[in-house]
Amino acid sequence: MFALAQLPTMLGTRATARAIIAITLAAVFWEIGSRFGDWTGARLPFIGVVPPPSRVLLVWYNLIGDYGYWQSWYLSFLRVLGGFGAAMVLGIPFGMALALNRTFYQTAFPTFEVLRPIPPLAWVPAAILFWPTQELSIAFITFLGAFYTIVINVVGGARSIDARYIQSANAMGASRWTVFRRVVLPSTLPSIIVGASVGMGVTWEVVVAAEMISGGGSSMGSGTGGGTGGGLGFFIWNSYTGGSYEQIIVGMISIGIAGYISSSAIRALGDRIAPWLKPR
Amino acid sequence: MVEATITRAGTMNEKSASGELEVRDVSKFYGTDRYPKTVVDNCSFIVKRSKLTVMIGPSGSGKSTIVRLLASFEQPSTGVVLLDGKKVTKPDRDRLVVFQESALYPWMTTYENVVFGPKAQGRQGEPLAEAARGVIDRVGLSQFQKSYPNQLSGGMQRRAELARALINNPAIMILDEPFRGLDAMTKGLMQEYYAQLFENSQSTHLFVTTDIDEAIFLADRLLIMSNFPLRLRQVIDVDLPRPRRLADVVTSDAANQLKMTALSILHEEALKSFAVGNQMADHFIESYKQRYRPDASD
Amino acid sequence: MQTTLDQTKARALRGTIRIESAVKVYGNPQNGVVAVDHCSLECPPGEISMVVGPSGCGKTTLLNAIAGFHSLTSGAIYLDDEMLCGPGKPKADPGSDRIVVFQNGALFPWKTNIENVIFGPVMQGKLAVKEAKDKARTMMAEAGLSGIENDYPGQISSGVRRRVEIVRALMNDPKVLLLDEPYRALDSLTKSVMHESLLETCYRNRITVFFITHDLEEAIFLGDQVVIMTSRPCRTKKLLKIDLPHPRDYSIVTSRRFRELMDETMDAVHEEAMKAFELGEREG
Amino acid sequence: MASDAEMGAMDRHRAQGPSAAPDASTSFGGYRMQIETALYHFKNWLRSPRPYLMVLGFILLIGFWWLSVEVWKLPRFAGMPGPTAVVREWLSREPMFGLSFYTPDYYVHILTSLQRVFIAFVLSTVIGIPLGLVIGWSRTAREYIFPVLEMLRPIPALAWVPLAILMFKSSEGPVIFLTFLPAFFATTLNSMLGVHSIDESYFRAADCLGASRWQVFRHIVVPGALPFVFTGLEISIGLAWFSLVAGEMIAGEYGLGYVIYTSYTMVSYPTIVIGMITLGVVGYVSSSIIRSVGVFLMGWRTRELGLGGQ
Repeated sequence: MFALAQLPTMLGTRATARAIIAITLAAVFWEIGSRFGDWTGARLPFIGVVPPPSRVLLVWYNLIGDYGYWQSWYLSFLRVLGGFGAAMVLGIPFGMALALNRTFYQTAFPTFEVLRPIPPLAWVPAAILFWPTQELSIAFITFLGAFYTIVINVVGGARSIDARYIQSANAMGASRWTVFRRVVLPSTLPSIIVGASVGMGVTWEVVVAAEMISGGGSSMGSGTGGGTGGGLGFFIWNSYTGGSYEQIIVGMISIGIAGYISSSAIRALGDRIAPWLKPR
Repeated sequence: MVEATITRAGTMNEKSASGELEVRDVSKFYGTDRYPKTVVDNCSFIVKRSKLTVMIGPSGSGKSTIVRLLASFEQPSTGVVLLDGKKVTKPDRDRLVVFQESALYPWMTTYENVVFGPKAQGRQGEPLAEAARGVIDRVGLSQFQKSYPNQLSGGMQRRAELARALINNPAIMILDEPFRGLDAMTKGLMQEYYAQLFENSQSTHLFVTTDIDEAIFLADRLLIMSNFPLRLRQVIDVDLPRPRRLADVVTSDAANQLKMTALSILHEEALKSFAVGNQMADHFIESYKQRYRPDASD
Repeated sequence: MQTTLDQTKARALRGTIRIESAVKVYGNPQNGVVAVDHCSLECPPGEISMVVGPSGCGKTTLLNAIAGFHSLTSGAIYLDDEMLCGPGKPKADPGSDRIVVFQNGALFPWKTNIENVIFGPVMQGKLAVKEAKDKARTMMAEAGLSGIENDYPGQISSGVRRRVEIVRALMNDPKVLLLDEPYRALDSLTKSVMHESLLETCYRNRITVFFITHDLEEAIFLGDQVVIMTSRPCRTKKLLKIDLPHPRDYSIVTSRRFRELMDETMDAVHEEAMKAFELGEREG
Repeated sequence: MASDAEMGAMDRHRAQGPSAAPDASTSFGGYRMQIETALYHFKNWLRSPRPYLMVLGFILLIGFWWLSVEVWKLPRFAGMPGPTAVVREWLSREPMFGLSFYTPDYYVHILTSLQRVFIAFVLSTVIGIPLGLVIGWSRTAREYIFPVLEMLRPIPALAWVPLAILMFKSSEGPVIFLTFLPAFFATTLNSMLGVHSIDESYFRAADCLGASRWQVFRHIVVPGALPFVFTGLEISIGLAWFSLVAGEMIAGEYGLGYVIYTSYTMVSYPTIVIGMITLGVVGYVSSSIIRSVGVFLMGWRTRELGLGGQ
């Protein structure tokens, strides 16, 4: 068993080496591509306007002590958690109700399906109109993005439960509540986790856009120093309007990292609350 | 009914309860009035008290349907199912099914799976824990109480499922091809194991299978079924001595005689379904279920 | 029996598989898991060799080595006089002279049955599509499979699928057919009919068959020789020549000789099964 | 043999029955049968409560909208465009705010958005499918290319907005790039997963049967990955619309996202709703088209699942 367990690690090291090679190469090309114009005077298309990674790293390094930068992280996380949390709290019961009650399903699901193709960002103006504060409208749009995904996954999961699970629970004399609590809920859990991790991705996407559209359109914020009012999306937009192109990239990478952290957290949480999914 | 439940629950630690199940003129049609399809055709038989009755027939012949009818997961189109003379209509723990492939709850450990039934009926505390440990010990899984089903081997899963059914002390145990999909060797071991369990409990069992050797090894009575739609072809009493061992039965002349008789009937049935397209029966039922499942989506 | 053999004798003398002290170690050669340990075995041409052993014992490793899916750590495998793999060439090349029929079936679900059957010769450029189809139709008709040519594998029952898969293999005129528990997923009644159909096919084509199973009854019913393997690591424990007369049909399983053979082998198999069972328990 | 008669009966039943519409076309020939089956299903549907409950659902939604905005004039709702205002505007020959069924501008916006999505989608498909298949199939390619993709993937497409504006000087470029990006990732990833989902034994069988490496790609990898590829395409077109809206809001000059946003700034509120609904419809239609193409190309799969009649 010992040697078999080693096998993936051995392959893993080769794969890791290749990954490092590939990423390094990509970084080198990027560096050369963006500096090419400085060296020859002939600026390359597309890549030519992108600041080189070395400069990005430098700017990033200088930002590490910057309060505004971390403030943006904090605000974005807050919005994501708020919208995502609301989507979970409302989406799971709604999805369960859709899956378990036939009449409700037949009434509400078509309507839900009709609304679903409207992209969440198309709600931006309506949300700004409706909600009293900008913060609430961002929260609403964020919520919307995750809500659809979570509901769809909950419905799909709860409707595809192996009938035998419910049959045998019934036969053993379980009440309706027990069947729901001990059978339906846990067997839907894997789909809820999948829905949550996809929903988390959508949430970040929406938060960034909402911050850019609503924050970026307004006049709040403080030029190049990173957004004080607006989160990472706003940080990027601000850097753009302020002409600090390196900061745009820093912002993008930060959002990438933040998104990655959130989805890893969901995965870790999923492993905790659904330990039976782990193979032996 | 209520009375019976109470007494059974009270006598938990003694020998299992046993009932007698009668199937009287039961038929089952699927499809609509416009396209009716008979899956079970006018079946009558008795699952005798404290006996192990084995139902054998080709796959796709509708045996699983009759299992669902006996457990009241579905209702017969005509005819009645009687337990100790009373008509049954609802799933209840007096008739528990051990399914073809494991239906253990994957999110519960072996122990949690076993105590699910009693807990659902409101039993708890140390007596229950003790009973559960006893049953788990009887199926030899003491060391695996805390394992999740996907951490158990195929054979162990089947035993955990037996334990889950046993603790409820069903009047009738219904086993729907429980060892299908196990490899032939594990299967042999499981059969001996199960025979022992039955011999120790002497409750009423109905065992559904397609395997002739398995059937003869286990059975007190053998119900041979015909191909789709399901009909009763023949009842054979198997009076091999108990306790049985696999090796003894394989070499016994009496068992061999029975096997020849049963095979001649079954082989004919199997040949019928061997013709190209024998998936039809399964296919039909499957697509029916897809279509008329409550809440079937568009 | 004799007539059947005579008719096909002309083709019979090819397709000997010789396995010489094959060793397969997974992972590190020094302290890895030994799946196959100095296993030697000869499958005579035109005969059915049944390899019996508990699951996970390494039989499939052996089959994979013959087919060329996996390498051997040491030892050699010969097909007739050609070395498939051995010193200096750890992994055999997969080829159409040795065709595998898989445990769960490997008919391509996106191709119709006849497209599946013609796959081999057409891919190798041996036959044009039209000729291949003609040949396929004839072969399928011989095997009692007319009328499903244009269905997809998903539309026919799993038993029929295995028969189509065997026809697909035979289209390539292979020397050896390697079957990896092909009937495991079938119920035992269907299985019995499948066995008769396989035997008939083998009488007709007279090819060497290397058949992995853990079902002893299946092994004795089908086999010309039965090889019982030990559980992990895989070694030959017992080799038994089956002297039941050909052609066989299913009534033979209740014959005296059949039961004697069962009796003779049962203990050996049972012992290994117990070993594997306990091994599984410990790991779980 | 009695069984033959039985089989025959069953076969016929299968062909006519509610269960097996696709078989009807192969064995019993004819669209007539299919139409009959479809009609039968339709009648069944009308007899069930489903259509009526569905309509009830729509009525409830629109009713709530109407009551809260136009009748009760609830706080916060009162400022929103109500359903009658939207419908009146949409059907008007001389719309108050400039967009209705009768104005050519409406169609220009739809066409612009469609064109952008189309270009982005085609690009992402043409690049994404081959790339995904190759990195799924070849381990070496995967080990080199996949990490780079994985580095880029967590960055939301919309975080690219400023960079896209900088990189593409034209006005169309950034929007198309933003639309392309998430669609490309979805297509590539799903194509890769599609190859991984193919059972090892199919590759082995093809090896046994003497297929060359290219033939394996053509006959095993491509059809085997198709179900996942189409799932990917459906996701991809959804994402394309999703980020198109944002792109148009921030950087566009025409298109539905632009309509929605400018209507907001220009206080022509009913037009916002017109834009939203149009977006929903167009988005829905485009993913339905993808789905139908998928079902058409994967006939073997529908049949296998026995879901054809549904």
